[in-house]
Amino acid sequence: MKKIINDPEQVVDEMLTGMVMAHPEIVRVNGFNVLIRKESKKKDKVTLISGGGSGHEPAHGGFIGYGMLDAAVSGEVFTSPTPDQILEAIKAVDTGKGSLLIVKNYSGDVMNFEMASEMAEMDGIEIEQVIINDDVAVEDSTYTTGRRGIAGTIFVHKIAGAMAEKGASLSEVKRVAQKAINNLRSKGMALTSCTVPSVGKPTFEIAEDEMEVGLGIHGEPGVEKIKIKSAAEIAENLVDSIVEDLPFKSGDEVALLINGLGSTPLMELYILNKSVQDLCRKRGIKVYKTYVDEYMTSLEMAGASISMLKLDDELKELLDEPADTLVLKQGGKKDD
Amino acid sequence: MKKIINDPEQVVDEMLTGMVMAHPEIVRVNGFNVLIRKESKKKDKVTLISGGGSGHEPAHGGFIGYGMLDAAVSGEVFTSPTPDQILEAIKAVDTGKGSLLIVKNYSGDVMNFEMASEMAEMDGIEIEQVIINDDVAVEDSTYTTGRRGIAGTIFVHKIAGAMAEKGASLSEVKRVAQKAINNLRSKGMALTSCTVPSVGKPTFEIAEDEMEVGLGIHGEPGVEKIKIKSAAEIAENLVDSIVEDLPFKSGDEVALLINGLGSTPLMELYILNKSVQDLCRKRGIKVYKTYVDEYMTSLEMAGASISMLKLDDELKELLDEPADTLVLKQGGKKDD
Amino acid sequence: MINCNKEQVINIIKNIASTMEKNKEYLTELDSAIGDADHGINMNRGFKAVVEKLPEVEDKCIGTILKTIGMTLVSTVGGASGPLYGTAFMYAGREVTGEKELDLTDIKNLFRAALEGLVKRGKAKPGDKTIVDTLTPVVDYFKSSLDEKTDNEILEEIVSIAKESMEATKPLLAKKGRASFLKERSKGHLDPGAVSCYLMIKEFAAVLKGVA
Amino acid sequence: MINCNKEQVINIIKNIASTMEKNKEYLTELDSAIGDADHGINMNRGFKAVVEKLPEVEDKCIGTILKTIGMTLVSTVGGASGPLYGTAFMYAGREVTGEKELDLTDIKNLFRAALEGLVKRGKAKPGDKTIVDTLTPVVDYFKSSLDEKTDNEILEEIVSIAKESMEATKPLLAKKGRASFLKERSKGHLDPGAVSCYLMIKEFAAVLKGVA
Ligand SMILES: Nc1ncnc2c1ncn2[C@@H]1O[C@H](COP(=O)(O)OP(=O)(O)O)[C@@H](O)[C@H]1O
Ligand SMILES: Nc1ncnc2c1ncn2[C@@H]1O[C@H](COP(=O)(O)OP(=O)(O)O)[C@@H](O)[C@H]1O
Ligand SMILES: [Mg+2]
Ligand SMILES: [Mg+2]
Ligand SMILES: [Mg+2]
Ligand SMILES: [Mg+2]
Repeated sequence: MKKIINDPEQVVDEMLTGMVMAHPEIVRVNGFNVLIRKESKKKDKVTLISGGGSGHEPAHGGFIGYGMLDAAVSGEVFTSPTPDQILEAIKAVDTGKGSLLIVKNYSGDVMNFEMASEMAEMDGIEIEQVIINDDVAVEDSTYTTGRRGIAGTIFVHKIAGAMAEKGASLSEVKRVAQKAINNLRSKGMALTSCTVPSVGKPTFEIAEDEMEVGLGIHGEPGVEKIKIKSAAEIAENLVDSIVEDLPFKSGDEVALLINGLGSTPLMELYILNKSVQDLCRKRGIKVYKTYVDEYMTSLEMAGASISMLKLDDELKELLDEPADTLVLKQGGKKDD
Repeated sequence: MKKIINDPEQVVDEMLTGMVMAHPEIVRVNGFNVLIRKESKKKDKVTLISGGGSGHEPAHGGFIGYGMLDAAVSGEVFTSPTPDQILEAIKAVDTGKGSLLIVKNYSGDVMNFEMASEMAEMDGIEIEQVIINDDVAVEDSTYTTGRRGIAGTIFVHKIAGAMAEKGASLSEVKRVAQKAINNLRSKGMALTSCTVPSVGKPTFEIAEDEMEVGLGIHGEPGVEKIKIKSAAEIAENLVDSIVEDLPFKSGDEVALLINGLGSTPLMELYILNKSVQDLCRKRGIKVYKTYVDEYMTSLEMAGASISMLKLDDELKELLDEPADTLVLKQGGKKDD
Repeated sequence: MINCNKEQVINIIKNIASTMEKNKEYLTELDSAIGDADHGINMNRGFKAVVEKLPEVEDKCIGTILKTIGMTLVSTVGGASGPLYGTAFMYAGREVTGEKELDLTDIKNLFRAALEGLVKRGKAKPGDKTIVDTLTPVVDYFKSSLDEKTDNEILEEIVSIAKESMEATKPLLAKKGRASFLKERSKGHLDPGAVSCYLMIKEFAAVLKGVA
Repeated sequence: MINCNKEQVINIIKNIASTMEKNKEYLTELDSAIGDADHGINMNRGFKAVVEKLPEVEDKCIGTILKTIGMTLVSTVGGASGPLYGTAFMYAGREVTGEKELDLTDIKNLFRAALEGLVKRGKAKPGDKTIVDTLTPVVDYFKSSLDEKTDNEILEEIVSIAKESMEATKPLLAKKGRASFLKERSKGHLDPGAVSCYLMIKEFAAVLKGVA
């Protein structure tokens, strides 16, 4: 295993320490794997809490800050955080206006966040929850777990975060978060596996001429393994599934996220973006805004996912609102 | 070769197309591998031009924008750009106040930029040039080529860019750029090689238990190959060389850059940062500001470099000035 | 008739902990195939914490011990298995509050309650390729008339039932948890949770048979 | 005495282009060991562009042809070798402006000028493990008295001198270019630029000997 680490069992703790050492604008709650805004509780706003296993960096801590999250909870690598950690995050930023938990649809995440909500409610904190299920690789109907949540999550953080920053109520913030989820679709592919530090070897085997299509963000294998393809063909596979699923129609305006899974050079993400934009144009879909970077990764996995969010006037306005987080910084006047 | 590309010969062109499609704030000069600010020539300022081979993304195009570069020139992968391309970049943003070329110390880069300067001067454009040689892995004295330039370059872009934005003269901008270079030291290590698309196989072989120390950013092997070490030991190797070279002394204030070479997860960069900060503290060196991310990569190489810039009041102030580029965005009032 | 005192409960837990440590890689391997390669790591982390916690509750009733184990698992395992096993132990503990020793009826109730908790938390049905597949037939067996069986027969039978049910998850298509995202590709692999549940039942029976 | 007309110049260039194509992988391999794995790719890209450019200048003088080649190399090769070979060809061309045919004196001057350009641009000395190592002894040989030699002898000798000098770069420690950053590790490998220069001289001699 080739990693710049010390003890594989300590990676999450050391990472969080290294993170707050670098970024004074985020703070770690003492004794917990919870990061919060330095200026939390300063403002009368609904708070947004997100999280999941570690190994998806910069998610989720990288999205703490003005216009996005108030707190992020980290579990062990690819393991959803425990309820006590989530509860601590909720309490650490609670302003009395209620909290929205942004949860990706994995049994583990859903169950742990659910237990934390129950505890928080017993502590008198009003809680709402949205479940992100943007991955079109898995069909809803036949599988009772439904679809999993992947990189489209960033859009939900952005939309809900902007609404919360305006001082909206918990139900309003939840409404726009759910609206974003309803209009959001994603799909990913990978060229290589990743290696969980405490396991020490790659999660799956994959030949030099193969790729996995339709995979999640935890190093799990994809829905199918196929021969490696060109960027244009990869774009077509992903865009077709995404577009036909919602469906996105000619005339629709969308926000696009080209997300690197960890070790894919930015060069390749931009080449992929070119093909994706070409396909959107061909289908008459107007790309209103594009994000290209590593937003939600799977350790050192090579690959990418594409997310598309269909916009209406409200979502456009919220998307354009300023944000000031480690990773996503957008201009505009902040009102605090 | 596992890459999301189409034709290996077209990667640079397609990447640049995909990049401007994603980011309306940067523009490609028609027919050239040159990216410039959308709002270039709008302001009476000295212009900053940087560049080099491709494969280092987000460098250099990711640093175009307020407070940093005016133009970036891309060569083929790991191959310095040709003089005609550099000349075009100089001309495309020329405001009449002169241009500073920010060049990394590689024979190819130095010679190509030199030829371009000669041509630009014949066109009546005032040109100054600084050569970045921050890599302590190579000793000056015995090697007439001197030291190469690596990720510390980002600090030179930032410092010189802030000065130029204030309306300073070419010689003043050059002065602070050179001051930054004089106070800048870096060193890198890698766990894996990268693969140049048109070559199709890894540049160097490296065993599962080995790492390269003291390498550049073009997939070249390092100065030595050693057994793989822990994050703390890697930090010590790099920090010791850097600190003892300038030397950085107890009481010094520094800016720190922990740079990922391409496929190193952010998790590992933060773990490395923790060790680096601990070492600085032990040596009495005060870390004024820390940057942790992928700033100057070598395609999909796994590894990291550390850069340290010794600060005085002037450098501190310039470092703190706002920047609004794709990658580096810092707050503060912009005066345009 | 079968009987289980507090020392035996403690021993079962310690043995489960060491079996989880021994099978850490095996369970993780299973989870690599259809999940995210952490089940063994999760279970080992959880039961290590449980063993550290035991001294604090050793002189409490079995109910408190089991509830404490459940809470410890919830707050250390994470993932899907944490809330699931955690809730199962908490429900089991609630069933035997105040007890210092369990008879067959207690044990039956305890297993039923554990399954109830598991299903309440995870909403899986038998055949979904989960922990539930191993535990359900064991609970069903306890519901049947056991009057003519010897202790050893009962203990051997629950182990063989658990083993068979665990093995029967192999051809199934997963409907719950991470493996469900693999659709057809989830077939042909044992479910990691079904296996860890079998390992627990095996340790339970071993201690009561006095062969551990 | 040796003589070289325009058709031969064109043929030399075309043959160099095809030898660069054939040796693209070999030169790149050499550059992998002590550089950044692109020398063959760079040279091939440059000479492909040169061949495409040739028709535009075929009826100009040899000086113009060589200068155009130089400019084309400068604007298509990039890296270190682009400005170096580019400047070498430009300097060589300047030396023979107006000529439609070259005699031995022209050829001597041309090689000398190419080396001058190379050194002016790259400031390398012999022994630095660069292109200069291959070219310098050839230029030196041209400076010696060649009156008693036949054409064939001269052409064969420059090739064997170039070959030897190229091979002599192997044990050297690089002092210029990317390889210099490897310090001791640059020893034991041929210099890619020294090899590409040898390949050019070989093609030059082959055409003039009429064996290409
Ligand atoms: N809804 C559920 N009900 C019952 N068991 C489940 C459910 N979801 C997942 N599991 C079990 O959890 C196991 C995986 O646990 P683990 O790997 O520790 O968590 P995660 O899936 O979050 O990585 C699966 O093998 C399966 O047996
Ligand atoms: N200063 C110099 N003078 C002469 N030749 C040089 C000099 N620097 C580099 N070279 C030659 O250039 C060759 C490398 O060319 P190439 O790989 O195309 O460019 P780069 O080094 O920029 O990748 C080296 O093998 C060496 O022969
Ligand atoms: Mg997990
Ligand atoms: Mg090169
Ligand atoms: Mg798992
Ligand atoms: Mg090279």
